[in-house]
Amino acid sequence: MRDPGPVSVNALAGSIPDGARLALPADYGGVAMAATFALIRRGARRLRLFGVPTSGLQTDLLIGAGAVETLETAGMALGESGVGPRFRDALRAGGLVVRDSTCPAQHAALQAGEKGIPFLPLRGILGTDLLAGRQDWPVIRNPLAGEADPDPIVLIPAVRPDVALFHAALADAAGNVWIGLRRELATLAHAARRTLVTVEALHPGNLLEDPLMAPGTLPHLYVAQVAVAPGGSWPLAFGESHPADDGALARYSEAAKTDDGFAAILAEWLR
Amino acid sequence: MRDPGPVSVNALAGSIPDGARLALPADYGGVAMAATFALIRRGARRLRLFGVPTSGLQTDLLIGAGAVETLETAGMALGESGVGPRFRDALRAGGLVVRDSTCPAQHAALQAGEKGIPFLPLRGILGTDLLAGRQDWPVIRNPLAGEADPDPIVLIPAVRPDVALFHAALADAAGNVWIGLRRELATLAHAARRTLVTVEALHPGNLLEDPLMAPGTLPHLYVAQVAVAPGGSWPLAFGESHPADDGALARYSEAAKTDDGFAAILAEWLR
Amino acid sequence: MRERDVTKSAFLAAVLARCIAGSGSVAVGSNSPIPAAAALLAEHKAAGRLTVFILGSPRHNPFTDGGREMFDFAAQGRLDSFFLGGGEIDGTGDINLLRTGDHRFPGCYGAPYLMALVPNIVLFREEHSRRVLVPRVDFVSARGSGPEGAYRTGGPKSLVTGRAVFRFTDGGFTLVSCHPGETVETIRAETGFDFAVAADPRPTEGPTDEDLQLLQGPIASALAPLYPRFTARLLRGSHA
Amino acid sequence: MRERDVTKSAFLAAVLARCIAGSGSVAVGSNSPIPAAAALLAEHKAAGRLTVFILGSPRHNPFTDGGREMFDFAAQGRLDSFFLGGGEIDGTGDINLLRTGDHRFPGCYGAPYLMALVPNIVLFREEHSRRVLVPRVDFVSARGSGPEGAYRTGGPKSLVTGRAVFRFTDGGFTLVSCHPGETVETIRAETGFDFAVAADPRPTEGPTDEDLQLLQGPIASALAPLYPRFTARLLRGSHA
Repeated sequence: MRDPGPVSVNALAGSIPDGARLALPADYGGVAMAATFALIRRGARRLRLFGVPTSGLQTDLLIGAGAVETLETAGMALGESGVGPRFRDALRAGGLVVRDSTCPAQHAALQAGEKGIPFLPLRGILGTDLLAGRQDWPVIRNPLAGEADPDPIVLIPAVRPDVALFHAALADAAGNVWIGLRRELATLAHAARRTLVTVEALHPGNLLEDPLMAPGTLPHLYVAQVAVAPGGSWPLAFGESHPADDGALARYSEAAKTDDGFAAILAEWLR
Repeated sequence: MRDPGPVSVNALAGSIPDGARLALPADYGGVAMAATFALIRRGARRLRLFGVPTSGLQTDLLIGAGAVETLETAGMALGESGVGPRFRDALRAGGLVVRDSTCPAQHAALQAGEKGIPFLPLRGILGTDLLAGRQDWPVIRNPLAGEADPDPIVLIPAVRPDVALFHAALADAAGNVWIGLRRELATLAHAARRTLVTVEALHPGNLLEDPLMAPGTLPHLYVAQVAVAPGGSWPLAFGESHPADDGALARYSEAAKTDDGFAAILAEWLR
Repeated sequence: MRERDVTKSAFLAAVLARCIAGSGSVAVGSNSPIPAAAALLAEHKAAGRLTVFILGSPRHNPFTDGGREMFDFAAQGRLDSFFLGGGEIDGTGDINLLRTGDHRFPGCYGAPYLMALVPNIVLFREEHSRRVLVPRVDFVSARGSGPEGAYRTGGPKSLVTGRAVFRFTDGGFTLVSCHPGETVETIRAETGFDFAVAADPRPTEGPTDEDLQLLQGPIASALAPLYPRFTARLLRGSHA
Repeated sequence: MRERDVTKSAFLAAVLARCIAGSGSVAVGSNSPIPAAAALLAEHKAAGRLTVFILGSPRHNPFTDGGREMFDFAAQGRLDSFFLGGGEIDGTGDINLLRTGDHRFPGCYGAPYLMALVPNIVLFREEHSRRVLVPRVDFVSARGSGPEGAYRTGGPKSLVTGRAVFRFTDGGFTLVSCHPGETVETIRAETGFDFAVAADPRPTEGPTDEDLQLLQGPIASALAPLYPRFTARLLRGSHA
């Protein structure tokens, strides 16, 4: 059930409980950074992150802030700067549980969640050490294969995140959200139990009633809370209107190499 | 590979070979009736129809014209008039092979085709006579279930139609097609080997480059041929701009009850 | 009933609307004009707390992910109610949407799936006769319960016909109300399967004046594009 | 080479572009600036017959079905070419994108899947050393061939490094050309796995004048929003 009307970014972030399985888009896919700062401010703990399909700055920040217990993702990098420094540090220190995955498996897990089915089969991956590390990905013989054909195939279990959190362009008063081409966010919201969205702006009409907007709209049915946060993806890019703040990202990559540097830039960004 | 530029409706229909597995939308989903008349005119034979997910007037016409060898569909009715008269007649006469299905299985088969996986599991259906009639739908024990839980689940084999044929609002010169909310047509086109589309009109710009049009656009990558056919869904509805011709549909339902009546109305419509 | 123009369709729509009261979401399949009217009536009465999806109606379609979304929505556990009919319905809640002998019905549509997944399935068939309500269906399109061991979150909760309303519990039907002019005896005479009778079977309540105004006004208008003959002939007709 | 400002990146982009010549479609993953430049160069030269998808670039994205579409497209058999790198690459074509000892790479991304499904996989790693080109990878992120019995439509066809170009056939690499300044001997010294040598190993051809103009002009501009440091530092740099 949706709360009526938009809420504050703090209220939205505050509704994410400690221990939640939290699904987050890739750095190019509409990241709710303003809400992430709010989540860190409130001292979130033991989050189990799920990358859709990969992870970046947002996850590195959450790890550095001590908010993350597990991370399941297909990749973890800060753009051209490579592996996130806080992620790398947490791996060295131990305590962070990482479940390495691959992009199509992350998508397939959410599609299975969306369809209410226990798993989705997926080609490829066979014979890799990635698969060897995933005891939760069974390999079965394709029941449709010919008798002489072993045809092993990987099954990806469904994932239904407790919370999905992302940033989008527009929401209307009914709670419909315009995601445009970012359809993985629709799959994600379908699969998730609760979907929280920050948006650049409110749309005056009903998005579903506009034939040009409706095809890029996630219906209110799946949206638990909306908060308005203009520029809410900073310092990450959002669409063509909000390019990445390359200076801020470069500063982060450098600063976060040390505990003190990370603490300083985090304090600055949380102000 | 796409042919350059739009072709004639006759050329488009002429590219569907006899014996093709041909996937067609439901009566409300953008039916290429003008192309269907052209297909009947050229004397198509042995088509294997696949309903996305159900079938109606178009399929009844093709059956009546002797163009159909098999029909796999979740339902076959002419709106408020019930079971199609030519379909019913063909069942009585024998010779038409019907593979009865259910809507979510039709969608799942195409999703599996789209994903290049051999099958998709699906909940429900268990214990029905529908399932008993589908030797091609294996039931397996869910490999992810607990040891004590039998948890049987149906597997729907992938379908990759030879040809998909439908009617849409707009296409551009690059072959991109605006399908709006009819996203099952995108899944269908992804799964199909060749996709043929009739459209109401040509769009002057590039649909993928317009941020408002792109989310409802099927990319040219999947589109083999486009033909312009204004009103090309007649007598079926298309969007709000083209309501169904209820008079014509009622006349068909009545006329097609007899061989002679069908022959007469078909001759009239093919003119 | 008072002296009003209550068509049978309006009466049944009002009864069906009560069967989905309290739902947060309801979907209506194709060729289902009376359930569609019922869903819109329930929507009016729920004051925005009910989401209605009517297949084929662009104005009652909250979905944007194509034909599969409603089925996925159901499997996610988000669809509370759905209406199902049946060429035949038997006392175990099994329904036949495909064929009897050499008579062909339109087909199973979403029934084999939705019956297993939607918690509040409302069975509806206007014809109440031994031809329709049979001891055992010829063909099981969808099961009222089971099979044993199968994952299942849905099933029938009620059966509404042109004569009566039944509740479905523990794999069988209980008569809870008879429409005006019917009695337990007339119902039994026209029903091919055994059923229990509620301790206090009452006359089925028809539409209120407000229901009727809604059905004959905005709801009939909303459904006219999708069901022209139904709305013209039945909902606004002047003979009950 | 004539007196031109050919950066190493431009040289490699031109070499990679030739590895995908004839493709109808190519996709480039994240953090892959030189392959992205190569794909755009190939697109220019293919005169509209090549579809280029660059992950993260809104202008080079022909897809409208979200993040999964490129992977589905590949499994449909529609994606001809893809570039893959590797923290380690061994002589069987296996690659490691995850970790060696306690050193962590960014991750496997789509590699475990795409390597098995895309017919023309171009392996690319600028660093050509025994640290990267190893006898056996520490962790198999994606396999160059097999495993036996598995469904497979894809695999590596070539390997391009900062020193040489190899062809991949029958489960192993063959040196086909050495970049300027390299010889079979220098390559062997820097390569940790065994490889065959083509009958006629030649110097690798660099970019044509037209290639260079395209790379330093429209292609650098197109990639600047996605790879600002790469385009600033490398593609337009004045030292080879």
